[in-house]
Amino acid sequence: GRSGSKSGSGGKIGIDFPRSDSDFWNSYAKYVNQDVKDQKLDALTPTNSNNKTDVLVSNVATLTGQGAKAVVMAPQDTGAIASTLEDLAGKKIPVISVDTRPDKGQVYMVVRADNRAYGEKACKFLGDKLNNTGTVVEFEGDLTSVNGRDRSEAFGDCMAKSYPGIKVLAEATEWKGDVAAAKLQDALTQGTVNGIYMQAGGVFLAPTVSLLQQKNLLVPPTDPKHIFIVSNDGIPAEFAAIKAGQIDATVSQPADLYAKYGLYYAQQALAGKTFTPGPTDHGSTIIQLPNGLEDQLPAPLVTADNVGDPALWGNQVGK
Amino acid sequence: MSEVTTMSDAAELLPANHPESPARRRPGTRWLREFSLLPAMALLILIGFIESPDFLTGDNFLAMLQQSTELSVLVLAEALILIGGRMDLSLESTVTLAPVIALWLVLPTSGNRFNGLGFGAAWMAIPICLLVGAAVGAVNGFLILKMNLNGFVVTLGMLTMLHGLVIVIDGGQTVFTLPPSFAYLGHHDWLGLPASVWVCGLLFAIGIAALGWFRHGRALYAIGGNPAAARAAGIRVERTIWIVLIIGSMLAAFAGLLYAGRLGSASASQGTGKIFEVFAATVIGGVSMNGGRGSLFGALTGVLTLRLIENVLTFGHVSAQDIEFFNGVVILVALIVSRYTSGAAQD
Amino acid sequence: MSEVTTMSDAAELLPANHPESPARRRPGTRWLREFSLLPAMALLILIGFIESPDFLTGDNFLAMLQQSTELSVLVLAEALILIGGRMDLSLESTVTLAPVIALWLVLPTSGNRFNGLGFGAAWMAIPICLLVGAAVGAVNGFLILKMNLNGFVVTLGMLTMLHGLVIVIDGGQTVFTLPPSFAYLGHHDWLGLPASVWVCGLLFAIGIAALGWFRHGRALYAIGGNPAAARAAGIRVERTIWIVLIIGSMLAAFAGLLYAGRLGSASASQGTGKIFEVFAATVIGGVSMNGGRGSLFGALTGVLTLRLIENVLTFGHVSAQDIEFFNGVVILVALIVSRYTSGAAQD
Amino acid sequence: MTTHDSRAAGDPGRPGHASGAAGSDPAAPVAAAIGVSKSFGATRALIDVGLSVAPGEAHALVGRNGAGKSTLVSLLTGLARPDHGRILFGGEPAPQPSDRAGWQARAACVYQKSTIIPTLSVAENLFLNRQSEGARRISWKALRARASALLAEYDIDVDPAAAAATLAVDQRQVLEIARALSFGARFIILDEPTAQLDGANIASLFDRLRRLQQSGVAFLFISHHLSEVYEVCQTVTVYRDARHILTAPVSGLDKDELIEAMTGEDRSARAQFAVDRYQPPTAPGAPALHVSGLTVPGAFADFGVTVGVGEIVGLAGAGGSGAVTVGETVAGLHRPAAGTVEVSGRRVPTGSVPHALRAGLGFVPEDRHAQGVIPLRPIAENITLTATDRLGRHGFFTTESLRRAGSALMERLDVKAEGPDQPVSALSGGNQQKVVMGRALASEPKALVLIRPTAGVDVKSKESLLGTVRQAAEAGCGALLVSDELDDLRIAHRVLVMFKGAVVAEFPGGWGDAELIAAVEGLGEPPAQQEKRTDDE
Ligand SMILES: Nc1ncnc2c1ncn2[C@@H]1O[C@H](COP(=O)(O)OP(=O)(O)OP(=O)(O)O)[C@@H](O)[C@H]1O
Ligand SMILES: Nc1ncnc2c1ncn2[C@@H]1O[C@H](COP(=O)(O)OP(=O)(O)OP(=O)(O)O)[C@@H](O)[C@H]1O
Ligand SMILES: [Mg+2]
Ligand SMILES: [Mg+2]
Repeated sequence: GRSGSKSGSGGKIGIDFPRSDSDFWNSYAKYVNQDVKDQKLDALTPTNSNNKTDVLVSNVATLTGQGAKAVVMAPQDTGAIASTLEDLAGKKIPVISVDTRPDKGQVYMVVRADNRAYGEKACKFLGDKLNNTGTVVEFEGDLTSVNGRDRSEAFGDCMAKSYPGIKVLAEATEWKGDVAAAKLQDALTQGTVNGIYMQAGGVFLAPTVSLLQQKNLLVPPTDPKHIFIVSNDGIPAEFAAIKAGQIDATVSQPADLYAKYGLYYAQQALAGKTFTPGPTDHGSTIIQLPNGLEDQLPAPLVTADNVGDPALWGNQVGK
Repeated sequence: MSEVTTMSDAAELLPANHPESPARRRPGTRWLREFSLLPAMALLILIGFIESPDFLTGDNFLAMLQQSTELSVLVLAEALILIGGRMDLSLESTVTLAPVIALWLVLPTSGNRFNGLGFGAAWMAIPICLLVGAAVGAVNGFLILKMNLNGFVVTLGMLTMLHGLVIVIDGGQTVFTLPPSFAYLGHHDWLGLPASVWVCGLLFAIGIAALGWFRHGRALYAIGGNPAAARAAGIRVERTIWIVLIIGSMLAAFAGLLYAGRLGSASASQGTGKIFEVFAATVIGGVSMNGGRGSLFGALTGVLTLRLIENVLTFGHVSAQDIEFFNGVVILVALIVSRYTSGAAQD
Repeated sequence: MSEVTTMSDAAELLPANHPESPARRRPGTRWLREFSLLPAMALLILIGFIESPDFLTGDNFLAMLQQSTELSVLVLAEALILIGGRMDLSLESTVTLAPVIALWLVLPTSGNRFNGLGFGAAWMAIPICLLVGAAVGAVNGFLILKMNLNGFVVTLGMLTMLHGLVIVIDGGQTVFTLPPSFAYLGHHDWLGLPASVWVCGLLFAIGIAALGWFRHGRALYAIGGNPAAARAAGIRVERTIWIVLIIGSMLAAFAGLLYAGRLGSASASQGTGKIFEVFAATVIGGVSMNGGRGSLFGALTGVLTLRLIENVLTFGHVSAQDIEFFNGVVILVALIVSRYTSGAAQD
Repeated sequence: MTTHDSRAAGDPGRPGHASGAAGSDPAAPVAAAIGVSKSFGATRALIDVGLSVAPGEAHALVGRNGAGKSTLVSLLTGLARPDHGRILFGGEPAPQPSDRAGWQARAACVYQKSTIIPTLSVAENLFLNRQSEGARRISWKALRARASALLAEYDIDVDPAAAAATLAVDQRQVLEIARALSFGARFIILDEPTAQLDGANIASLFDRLRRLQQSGVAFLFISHHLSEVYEVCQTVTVYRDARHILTAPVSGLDKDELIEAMTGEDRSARAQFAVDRYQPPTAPGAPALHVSGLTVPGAFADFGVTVGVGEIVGLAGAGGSGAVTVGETVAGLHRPAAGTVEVSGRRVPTGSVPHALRAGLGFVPEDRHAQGVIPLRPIAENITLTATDRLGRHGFFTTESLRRAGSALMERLDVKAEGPDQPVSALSGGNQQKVVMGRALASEPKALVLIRPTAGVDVKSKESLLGTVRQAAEAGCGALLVSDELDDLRIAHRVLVMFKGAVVAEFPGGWGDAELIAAVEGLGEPPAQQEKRTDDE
């Protein structure tokens, strides 16, 4: 519920953004700043850790140094942050971890859509569309990023288990568009590709589409040459592509909800409220973790059918 | 009188034994230095051929060429700068900055998610892009040559600053809406070859010709080899370096343009990490980090080798987990092979 | 006749001008080169002080120091190598490889998310870690000195290969079960200062002493300045370089250990991108990329400057979007300031 | 320093028309420096000096190391700008610093410091920045042809396609000269062109200079070999300690006056090296240096010599004779295919400088720039480089002890510098050479290997350098002195002569120049009319 429209009782909120060079995280940052302004929250100016753990660590130090009593972060390296979390726990400063689930160290609440779910959703969609035959290229993110790894593992397991007929070419891309394009081109020269799962639309969408365009492989689903593409993120560009029939689906990673509930739980923490596992008032479930709780937000699969849905964050931005 | 004979005799007698060995061998080794990667490349191609029937196909090689265009243009730039005895790390950021600024200026003020200033017509995008490149090069030149700052750190600082500037401008988002002029090179073929490949080849041809057969090109080698001597020989060292830095950055801007065209988008993350590849390719290709040695052709083979390695590994279906490791291994092996085919110690 | 007088006059005049002033002034300029960053640092501190009351606090500076330890150790390593006239890019990967391998060997074969080989006792983790570092350095040395490969590309290849190796070993996941010995340095204070800070300070003290007053240390400057001359003067150039490469990699391994300790985990992503910072700090600190010049103290000020810049920017509430840009700008400014306080052109 | 000495007597070699032209010549001087001053930081390299070279005149500029000669050269060629004063060419003010072409048209120059670019081919070095007309395409074939023509003209037998890096020191020097002279400039500067040359090369160089001079070309000639000055120049200008001392016609000035002007000292103060025979030490003991059967394929074969305690043995050899390689091999720079080296009875593992050093062998390498100094490091550090273990216990030493030891050695070799902390790169050529010598003596060696120890060193310093060698010898140190400079060899008790990798002759002390020179150049008997003429530099 919108309990804390006035700032929670105990002190400032410290916020750290994980990076500023991706569409998803920029949208997230926009939402956060928006909400902070709208709700007149008592938050410090957000810091940016540029995807570097030790920058995050020092940022947290700075934020607490400036009197932050609760911290909202999105540690991209879920292990490396462990000792920092312990320190914060020692200082009785609750931590809300957005998008990633720290492997170790106390967290007040993890706010994320289950990345394994992304992988599975994509797998099921492709599996059914291709009815268990053909070749699928998977643009893995970076194996050193836990989200990338979760998605890869989930996708891989699901394919192996449910769709043994499909051959998966998992390509490491270090989240780089040109690498992905190169790998895809290689894959195409090695035979027909029937499906593509890209783990980050922001990075892979344009290169993929423009390559397929060039190879005249952007054809309607009715055409046998059609390549089924599932993306991930739910940025406006992906929706546009879906509407244009260039790709078939994307998993909408709810940037807006991340921001909203990240801040929400921060306020609750400051207000001293505690939560228990179970369904929430906003259509998600809280589950128990060894080192805290996790509110698993819904991550809808967007296809041509529901791409118009105004509830989707991707349809909000740029408006 | 007889002294004269004395001298001439002496003259005949002495130097006789000096030149022999080195003199004859040299051109040979020079040749080798330039082509020292070819055996390694042959080896890779052989491996690829064994791996998969799809490897040794026109398509595949076309694909490789196309995917190498941007990197080769960057390598061309860095090679020129290294031969001149300098280095420029900021190329990596110029790659993304130039197109983004161009788009920012040119794109209409509304309608897209990323709104520009609607300044100037769409066709101006490319000229602006190149101008931005030139500007960056000029600034580097000023800081290094006029203010006598350390070139490495200057360009390193620029690397950070310019990359940051991109994010300031586009808020880190990816720009998907490109003017047709950008898309063109990435999407059209001339005589069956992608336009970008032609252009890139042309640029190298020009570069090789300039450095091989023209005074001002040769001057670069002299400057890289010994600036003081070059100055004494009447070469305008500073000016030449400055020009080369500008050309280099313009090439980087052009590479950025090719990227944007091929990937159908421009974003801050596009160039990141490239500069390492650039140096790897250039130096593997036999261009000396100490200036004055190496050839553009060699640098080109450097690019193609790296690309071949990746390609061979992909065709070898090396698991995503192991690919980086093998990439490193193969680079080292290629290095060793070229070392022993060129016979000369590397510098 | 008149000439004679001329001469004698001259004879009177001349000795006067030579010895005096210079002898005094020389150390002065040397002094400046070594401390040329201090004004820039003072400036930054002033800015920070104006920005926020929380800046000029013991806590904040302690935090800065602690967060600088790993980088400083790496910079110490690179500075030694650069002074010797070489460079090593692979340090970045050694930072992650060494601890991960150590953990891999030592951790029990079951029970954790990341299972090791259960080889050897937990206390062996640190020695193994350092040994791995030494091994990497030895390999680099072999490839560069014995096989005469280009140091830049060799270490670049190693950079890729070793980072790949880490992923091969731990599948890219983060290892966060550390033996207590690892955690110790990161978590204990001695006399109110974090242990890691003490150790790091000690290492620098040793390094500065060695390069200042120990002949083998001095030899490093000679080697970096002119290897041929050093050899002709009876210095064992190759051996010294090799040793320095090994020491450098061991320091990198130690830095990795500090990271693991401080972050309570080890992962492949831990070091990535570090090497640029390392070079930036070292060269800003006045160590020449051409070898033979610079001081470890200067390098240390380089690290602290970079850290100060970041810190000042965070306290300045620079928006997440603009921070990188300003980071670059400030680096350049610091560079310019130090250039003009040292008065000497940088190399 | 060889043949031409003996030739000079028979051949005045001075065209009448230009002689004594200095000053009194109505025609505007081809080049003139008026009231020029130049400082480097605290060092005042030139103080209000003047110089004027008349058309067709060969003008000598002499002075001790560090007098400012090369600095003046850099001003006359536009590489540096004077702090005060003016440079004129043919009465016209000098071109703008940026106008390199303008400078080149007015003055061609052989710089003291090598301006050969090792990474480029010989041909390209010769025609650097003029490989082709304007922006026209370079024809490498034509360029190589032009190069071989030029090379042939100078009897340099090297492949124009070879990389300059493969040339020997002396070949590079000839290359520089050939390039400078090939510009067809009316004014040519030669800054110590002969320092790296052997007799034959020097002789042919002078021949060429005279011919050019007949055709009206003017020269500024810098050398530390005063006899050369008398041989080719009409007018001489002397600088001392950055000041102009005198300008006078060579004819009216004898060598003693000249040296007085350079040193500012009374001639009688100068030590004379008496020819003396070697007296072996009364107490029997191992020789200082014993070499036998030393062989480096392609360089020399089966070289042997025994240098007694306190003995100085000269080893003379022309370019390519292998002499220098012998020296380098003994010092441990090359690993010989066969042969042994013993220092005062102790067998030294060959091919290792450190071992040789520890065994007590001091070494002065041939090429000062390549192997001698570490340019950017302080003098003190350079000069004590071989003896850092003596500066303190357990390899530790304070900066103070370093500077003290450094200053002491600088004192001993009379190095002219601001102080022990000055980087060697700031020293004049000759002073750098002294630093190298100091480095060899720092370790208080039992035996010395000296290769061209006085190259580019001024008269007085040369004496002091050779003096130090003598002292070292008297203190019981044996020396193998590789050189083809008669002045150096004169301090030797005996001289071995190498030719094409083998010892062809041995001369006891008191040899005559002519016979030695003849042997050095591989000729049996010296030509009849060459009468002896001791060179009293
Ligand atoms: N780049 C420099 N920086 C500092 N001092 C310099 C520099 N070049 C020359 N000097 C100083 O200027 C003085 C004159 O040097 P210069 O080279 O002109 O002497 P020189 O007459 O050519 O001596 P030599 O006969 O040994 O060549 C010397 O004291 C030298 O130390
Ligand atoms: N280390 C070596 N191994 C094989 N050949 C060598 C070596 N050093 C020199 N040479 C060759 O031996 C011959 C003698 O060269 P060296 O340099 O000894 O003559 P030099 O006495 O030094 O003449 P210069 O006066 O030109 O220095 C030359 O042909 C040279 O190329
Ligand atoms: Mg000089
Ligand atoms: Mg020689």
